[in-house]
Amino acid sequence: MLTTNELTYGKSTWCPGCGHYAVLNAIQRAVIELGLKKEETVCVSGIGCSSKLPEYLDVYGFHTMHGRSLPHAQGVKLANPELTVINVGGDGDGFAIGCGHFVHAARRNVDITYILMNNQIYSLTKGQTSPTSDRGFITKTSPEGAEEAPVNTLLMALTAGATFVGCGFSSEVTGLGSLIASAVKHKGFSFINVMSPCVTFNKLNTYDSYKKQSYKFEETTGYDPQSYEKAIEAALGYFERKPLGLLFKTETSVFKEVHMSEHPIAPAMQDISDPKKHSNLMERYLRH
Amino acid sequence: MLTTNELTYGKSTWCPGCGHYAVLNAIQRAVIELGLKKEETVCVSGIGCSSKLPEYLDVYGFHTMHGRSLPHAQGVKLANPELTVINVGGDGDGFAIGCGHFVHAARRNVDITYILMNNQIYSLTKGQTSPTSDRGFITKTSPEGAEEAPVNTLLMALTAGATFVGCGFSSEVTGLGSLIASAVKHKGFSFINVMSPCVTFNKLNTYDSYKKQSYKFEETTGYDPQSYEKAIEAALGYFERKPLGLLFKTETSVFKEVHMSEHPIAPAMQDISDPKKHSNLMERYLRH
Amino acid sequence: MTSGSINIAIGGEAGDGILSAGEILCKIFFESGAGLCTYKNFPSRIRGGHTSYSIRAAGGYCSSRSCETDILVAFDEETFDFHNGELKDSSIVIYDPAKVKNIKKPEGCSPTYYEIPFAELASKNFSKHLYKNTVMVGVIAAILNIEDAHIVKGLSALIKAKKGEDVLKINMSACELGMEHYRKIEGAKRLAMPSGKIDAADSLMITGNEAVTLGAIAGGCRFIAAYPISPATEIFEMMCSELPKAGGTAMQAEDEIAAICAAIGAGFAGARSMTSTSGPGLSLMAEAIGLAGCAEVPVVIVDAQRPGPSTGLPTKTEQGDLYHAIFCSHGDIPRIVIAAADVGECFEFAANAFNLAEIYQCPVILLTEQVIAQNKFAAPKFDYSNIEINRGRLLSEAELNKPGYKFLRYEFASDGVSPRAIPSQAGGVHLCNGNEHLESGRITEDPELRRKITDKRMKKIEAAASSKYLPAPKFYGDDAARYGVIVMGSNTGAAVEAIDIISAKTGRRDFKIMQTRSLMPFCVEAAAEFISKREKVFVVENNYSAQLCGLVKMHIPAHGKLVSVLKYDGMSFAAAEIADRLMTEVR
Amino acid sequence: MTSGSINIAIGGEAGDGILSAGEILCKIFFESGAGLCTYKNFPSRIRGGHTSYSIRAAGGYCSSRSCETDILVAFDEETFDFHNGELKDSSIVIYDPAKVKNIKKPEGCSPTYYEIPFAELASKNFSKHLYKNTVMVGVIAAILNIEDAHIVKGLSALIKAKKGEDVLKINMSACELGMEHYRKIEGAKRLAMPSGKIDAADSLMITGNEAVTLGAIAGGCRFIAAYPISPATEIFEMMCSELPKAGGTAMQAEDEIAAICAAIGAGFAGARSMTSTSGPGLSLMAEAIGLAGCAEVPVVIVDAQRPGPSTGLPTKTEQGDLYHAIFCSHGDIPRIVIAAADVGECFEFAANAFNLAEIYQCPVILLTEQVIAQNKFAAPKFDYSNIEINRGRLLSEAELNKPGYKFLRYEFASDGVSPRAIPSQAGGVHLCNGNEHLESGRITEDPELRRKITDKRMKKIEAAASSKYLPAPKFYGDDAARYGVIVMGSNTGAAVEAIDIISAKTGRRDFKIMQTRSLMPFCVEAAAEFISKREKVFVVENNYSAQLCGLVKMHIPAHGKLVSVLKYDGMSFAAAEIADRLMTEVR
Ligand SMILES: Cc1ncc(C[n+]2csc(CCOP(=O)(O)OP(=O)(O)O)c2C)c(N)n1
Ligand SMILES: Cc1ncc(C[n+]2csc(CCOP(=O)(O)OP(=O)(O)O)c2C)c(N)n1
Ligand code: SF4
Ligand code: SF4
Ligand SMILES: [Mg+2]
Ligand SMILES: [Mg+2]
Repeated sequence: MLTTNELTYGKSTWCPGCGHYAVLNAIQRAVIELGLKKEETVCVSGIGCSSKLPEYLDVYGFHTMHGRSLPHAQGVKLANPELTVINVGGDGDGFAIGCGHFVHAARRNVDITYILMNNQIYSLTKGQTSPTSDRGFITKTSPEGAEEAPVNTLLMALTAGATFVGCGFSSEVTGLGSLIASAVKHKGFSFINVMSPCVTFNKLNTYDSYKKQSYKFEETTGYDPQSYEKAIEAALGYFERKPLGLLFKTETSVFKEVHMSEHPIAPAMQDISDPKKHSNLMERYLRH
Repeated sequence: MLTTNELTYGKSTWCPGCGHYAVLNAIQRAVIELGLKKEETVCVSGIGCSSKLPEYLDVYGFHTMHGRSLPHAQGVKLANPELTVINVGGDGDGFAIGCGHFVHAARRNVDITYILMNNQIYSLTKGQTSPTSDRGFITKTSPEGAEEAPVNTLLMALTAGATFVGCGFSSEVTGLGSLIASAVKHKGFSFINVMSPCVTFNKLNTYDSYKKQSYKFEETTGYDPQSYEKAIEAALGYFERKPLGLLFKTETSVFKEVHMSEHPIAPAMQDISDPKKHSNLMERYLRH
Repeated sequence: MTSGSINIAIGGEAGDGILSAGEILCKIFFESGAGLCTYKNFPSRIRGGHTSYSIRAAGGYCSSRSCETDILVAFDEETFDFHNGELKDSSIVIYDPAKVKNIKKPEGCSPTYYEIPFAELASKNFSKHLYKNTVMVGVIAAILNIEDAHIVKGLSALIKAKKGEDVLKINMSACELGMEHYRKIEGAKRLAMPSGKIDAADSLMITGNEAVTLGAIAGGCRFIAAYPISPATEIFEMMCSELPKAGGTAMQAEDEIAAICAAIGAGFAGARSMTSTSGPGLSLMAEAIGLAGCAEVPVVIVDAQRPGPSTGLPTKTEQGDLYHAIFCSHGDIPRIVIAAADVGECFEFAANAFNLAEIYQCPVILLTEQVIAQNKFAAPKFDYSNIEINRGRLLSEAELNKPGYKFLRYEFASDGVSPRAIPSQAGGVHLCNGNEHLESGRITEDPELRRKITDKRMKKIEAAASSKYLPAPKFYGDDAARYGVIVMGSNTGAAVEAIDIISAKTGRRDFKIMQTRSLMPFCVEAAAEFISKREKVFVVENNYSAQLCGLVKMHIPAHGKLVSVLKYDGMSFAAAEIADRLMTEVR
Repeated sequence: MTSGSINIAIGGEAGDGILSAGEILCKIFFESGAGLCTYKNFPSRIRGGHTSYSIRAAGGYCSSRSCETDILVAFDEETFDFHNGELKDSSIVIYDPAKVKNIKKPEGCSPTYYEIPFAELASKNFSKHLYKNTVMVGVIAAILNIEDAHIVKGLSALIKAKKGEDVLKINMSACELGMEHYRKIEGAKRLAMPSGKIDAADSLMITGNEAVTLGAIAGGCRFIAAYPISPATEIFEMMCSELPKAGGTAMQAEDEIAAICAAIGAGFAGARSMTSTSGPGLSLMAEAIGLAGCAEVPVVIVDAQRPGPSTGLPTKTEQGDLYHAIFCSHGDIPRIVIAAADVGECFEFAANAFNLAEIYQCPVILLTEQVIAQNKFAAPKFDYSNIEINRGRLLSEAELNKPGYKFLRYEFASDGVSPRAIPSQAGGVHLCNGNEHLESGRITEDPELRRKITDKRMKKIEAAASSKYLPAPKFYGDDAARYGVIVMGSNTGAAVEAIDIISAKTGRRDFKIMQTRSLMPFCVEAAAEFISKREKVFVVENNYSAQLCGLVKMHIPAHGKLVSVLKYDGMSFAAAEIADRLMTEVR
């Protein structure tokens, strides 16, 4: 079994106290808990403080470009469904520039896990308003306070068709670790919104404020992660009360599953050495 | 008062029977009903059969590029809030390539109207699966049937923060015309999903099938367009039963409204002839 | 190359069935051993608007449209506006009085006109006026005296598969009706099919998009992600049905950015992967092309060009994406750009693009054009045994784990090509990175290492210049020729014919042609030599800015010798047009 | 240009307060009349990692960093790795023993070292160890013998505004403590400030991003949509607070595509509008740049360049976006590309970019670079009275409705510039179109009209070439010089100094410089003449592919004379570096 140490590459460069450390740690715990191998695990990210995570995680990694990690991650998984693909990134990365890709990744239901490290601000670029910033939040790009309705990522995931939706918090690494483990185990697109405070630029949404706002969803009466309606209800309340844990989970067919069941060899693993095998495709263009 | 004729430019090139004719007509009715002037009205579109609408509507128009009409439309409106801005386009344009812009236009709540001409297929490119295509829909790009969960545009609009959400049908031009008129009157981002059949490429989602599936939402018991919950509920049922009419409407502050109330002259109308007026900005960089 | 040709143009409203009638005619000609090249002209709308289908049936393989028409079929009056300029004294014009009330006659020539009520004949005899097209096919068969066997084969090949035996029978009779009708016209003109023949048994009739698809699958492509766009859509559509059968996966992306990113993800994961698009999509891919360049991920991008800028003319043709393909994306990026001239090259280049992408670990852009992408051509059968698969420095797990070996993904290799491992391989775990990085792949900002990794990354393209998978320039004509012609892509066939036309007219073979098949890296030495031997060199291309000419100038200081011959009206060059332009230039 | 300079470098961990200490020193120097140029070197992360702030205080205006350091302050040991190469015998090195345990000494020279326990002094005397930076400021003031009055002014200008009187007082004492501490060191070395002075009362101290913002607002910009990205973010941030006061609107877009599209929408609606970005954003804007070109909508794009490809090095500098700026987007697009060399040009070009955009109704790309965008420079006050506003062929409602006049948005005007109307104007109703269109703006696919509208659209750029708003090339040095140097952007200042250095060393003025300020349209004639008069011409630029050189070659067949001098390690050229490279080349 791997150790956290073996799964760590170099020294993280996040600020002391940054919420992102916990996410790294929780992913490592999940990898260990699930007994995954380094070489079978791929961590994909965009650009942002959060998106540096694969720099510090010693599995196959792809630090791609801002806002486009999900399409890359889906490409990786579809090319080789044997791999475990974990996609990480920030709220700017995922819900500003990457918002369209998120909706489509959710509805496509490729079997990957997306962990959103939500600090409600653009940190790597030094503190601008993000799509998840609270209304009224003052930054250099919203000197009078943010005017836009914040994106409710949980609600967006549910309405876009994500088949696994959860919510975690950097202060609760253990819970986050096992939530990630179940997300990875889930067949289909799983999404976890993690409250991961930026201690440097966001003085409004902090460990304390998140702690006050959050509650364990599984401890609510009649907890039923199969219930889409309940999940929607909980998600609707997110801005006031943040439900921790698994909100929703359903089993539907995974993208290209049928086709893959016919072809047990992954596209990336196909033997392509003999082009002539495919000359039959030419026949329909021949004379009759 | 303008006539439909005066609002028409040239001859439409849509296929006979295409649902998009009715949308053009309904927009013209709304413009007439509201007594708008040609020169104060701007119709913006992307690319698609649907997006050709501004070619045939004789107001200021901007036929932009595929999937990006909403950012253009917002730019037009913010540059000159005196204008009435109507944005039109198809389901591929708006919810595939344009999906991220849709979510952000809704949450930003710029005061424009977006009419989605939803035929659940890519028509101008001759019939591929679109993000609103039904599961299982067979096209040349989904020979085994579409696998993805279709985008529920009404639900997406509601969860993204649209402040006016309605649904229309090309068979009901009168209703659609007045729905568009109220959307235009609404202060904030208004969205109307129009079932606008493609008679050439979509043999599954037709006038008949839509007729069968739709019902007048305002005739349901306890109809209350202020109720977000009811709207969500109706939207959730969209794939089975399509609610026609106004689903939801709420008044919130419009993007940059505060600032504009301080500056009654639109950015586009500002007198910029004297650069020296702004030399005070230089002062902070001078010696003290 | 060709020995005479017969050119047929059928014009009418879009949706009139003209395209399928054209296809049937093609098939019949193909069966009869004619070399074929087709040219569709249709608007960017679904129904209505003038459409035409032109067929050039030649005595050998041919790849460029003609600008003469021997037989013109007019289903509407607009047909005359579009095609009168192509008529000559010997031409036959057939029109259906149902929609053609007034005949607009061409100036300067007097073709022969026949009124034939196709629609009426069809609806009277077959109760469906759509059979008018088959009646028309019969008329043309009569004019050209085509053997019955070929007609039967042609009709049945296309119709049986789709619609069954009964429909075929009706079509047969409709065709016969057309033949008889024409034969009954007194003194009706006949025209002869060209005398030469291609070896039809060893030939294909195929479009560029289809050829690209066959080439890609043969070349080992097992992943495609794409977004529909004219004129590239057919590649993706065909991949959607064929790739799964070859163990691959097709994903319809939400836009072109997602498409190329998914393809890059798949390339990183070890699948040969691609995306297909046209100009607007290629523009959107600029940032990701830079990522593939920086992170050194193999990916193939097929760009079926259409006229820009912006949405431009989606159903017409142009060669205006060259600059963007070579220069797009911020920063300095290793990339390869090649351009195919015909369906044969579409096949071959598509296959080799994957070798280039994997060997040099970079994005490879294959340029085609609407005119080859969407039109059908007869061509020699594709030679699958010519295709090699070379995966470059992709290491095996054994190599990765050889004792004492330390795998560094971006090792400072002398030719710039570092070893590569893919997820699932033990011993190859690494970070693939679009941020500037160390040999290990982890971020660095050290100036010296930045310089070194840039050198390494860019050096690969020098290496690629001498790769056997990179198509070398091709030459046509005499080396003693005074004048040169530089072309790329589809203009090759037209230019080659043009110099034949010129020599037929003038008796002189004054022109030698250089077809630049790889644009990046550019074949500098060959081009320099080619130009140095010529008095003047004409760069013939389909765009406004003289992009190919600009590229040549960037590499070779022969500006004074270079003369641009440009066309940017959405149509391809016909050979005669090039011949005229060249003759005017050297007069 | 300058008469001697003193160079100070302060190194330590990011977040150590080095940047603000640097700013205070700058302000003090500025008050004392020094010409200033700063150079920050920081990693793309928020805390930690080596950061340095270099200040060059010169006897006149200067715009390039030095590669020598007279006073080096080391708060950590890494400082030596980064700056040892800049030291000389006369240098003073000050280090804080708190973090510096081992001094790594440079090879080949012996500076003087002083250990000063800044942190300890600060925490002992002021209970906050952050005052260590102010103590350090005092030490430097002591070394350089700076007048108290300037220190007080400098400290108070920066501190009072932000933190109030009390904090200022503590800082004053901390500064004094530093001065005293140094003065007490026996035989401690002193250095003299440069003798020359700038007219500080008529000068500014400003960054390129700030200058662009002032220029844009003065130039009438009333709409910006942008997405944060280093090193351009500050333009948008400042616009967010300043533009509303000028009656304009700033919109934070969800990505760069939305940003430029909103800007295009606003431009269509009649507001002077812009977006600001860096490489990755510019790449994403390729398609929309084509739309603005095709639809002929004025829009200004400011690209503060950073090293690519892909994410590259977000906090470093480069000139690698030139090719993309000039050639990006499929098809042929009218566009204008200009590059600013210093804060003065940032201001002027930003203002004029809007004239160019409106007059020629096309996208205008203003290139800056991280090194000028984010560093502070002393410069002459901006001359607002030099700025003109010219809105081109934007018609008034009266003109639109003149009897007999028929407004056609894309009229085939002889210079390619058609009349323009904006929504709200009666009589100007039209369709703005990214599809190919008629003079009216409605779609067309007619080949002849396509050709005509393309000619019209592209002709504008020829007209722009002689516009007074397009910055003409600038020349420095003797016309009799044997060698030429071609530069763009930030390298201008360094190159100008380099030829001074060379003439100081060799006594000869062998180099003449041409600064290409407009890249598209390119100043072909001037460049041709410039090159023709020289034996050899060095093209000095910050990228790998020699992009400026490639551009020159595309226009001028002087390849044999052109020699590239390149740097692509993320750092800017220092004058001495250019001088060295040039001297080696001509030796
Ligand atoms: C195309 C592009 N646009 C903008 C940027 C600049 N950029 C880098 S990270 C970032 C936002 C980071 O915010 P988030 O994703 O929330 O991550 P965080 O730093 O907060 O963890 C931006 C705008 C970029 N790298 N690429
Ligand atoms: C960037 C880009 N990608 C793709 C296209 C090709 N394209 C044109 S219209 C269209 C889809 C049209 O579907 P929709 O928006 O639903 O409109 P409809 O034709 O169905 O009314 C596509 C993919 C394009 N023009 N630009
Ligand atoms: S700036 Fe914020 S998000 Fe970035 S590393 Fe520091 S604390 Fe974390
Ligand atoms: S193809 Fe469909 S959407 Fe397009 S015009 Fe015809 S019916 Fe309408
Ligand atoms: Mg964030
Ligand atoms: Mg549609």
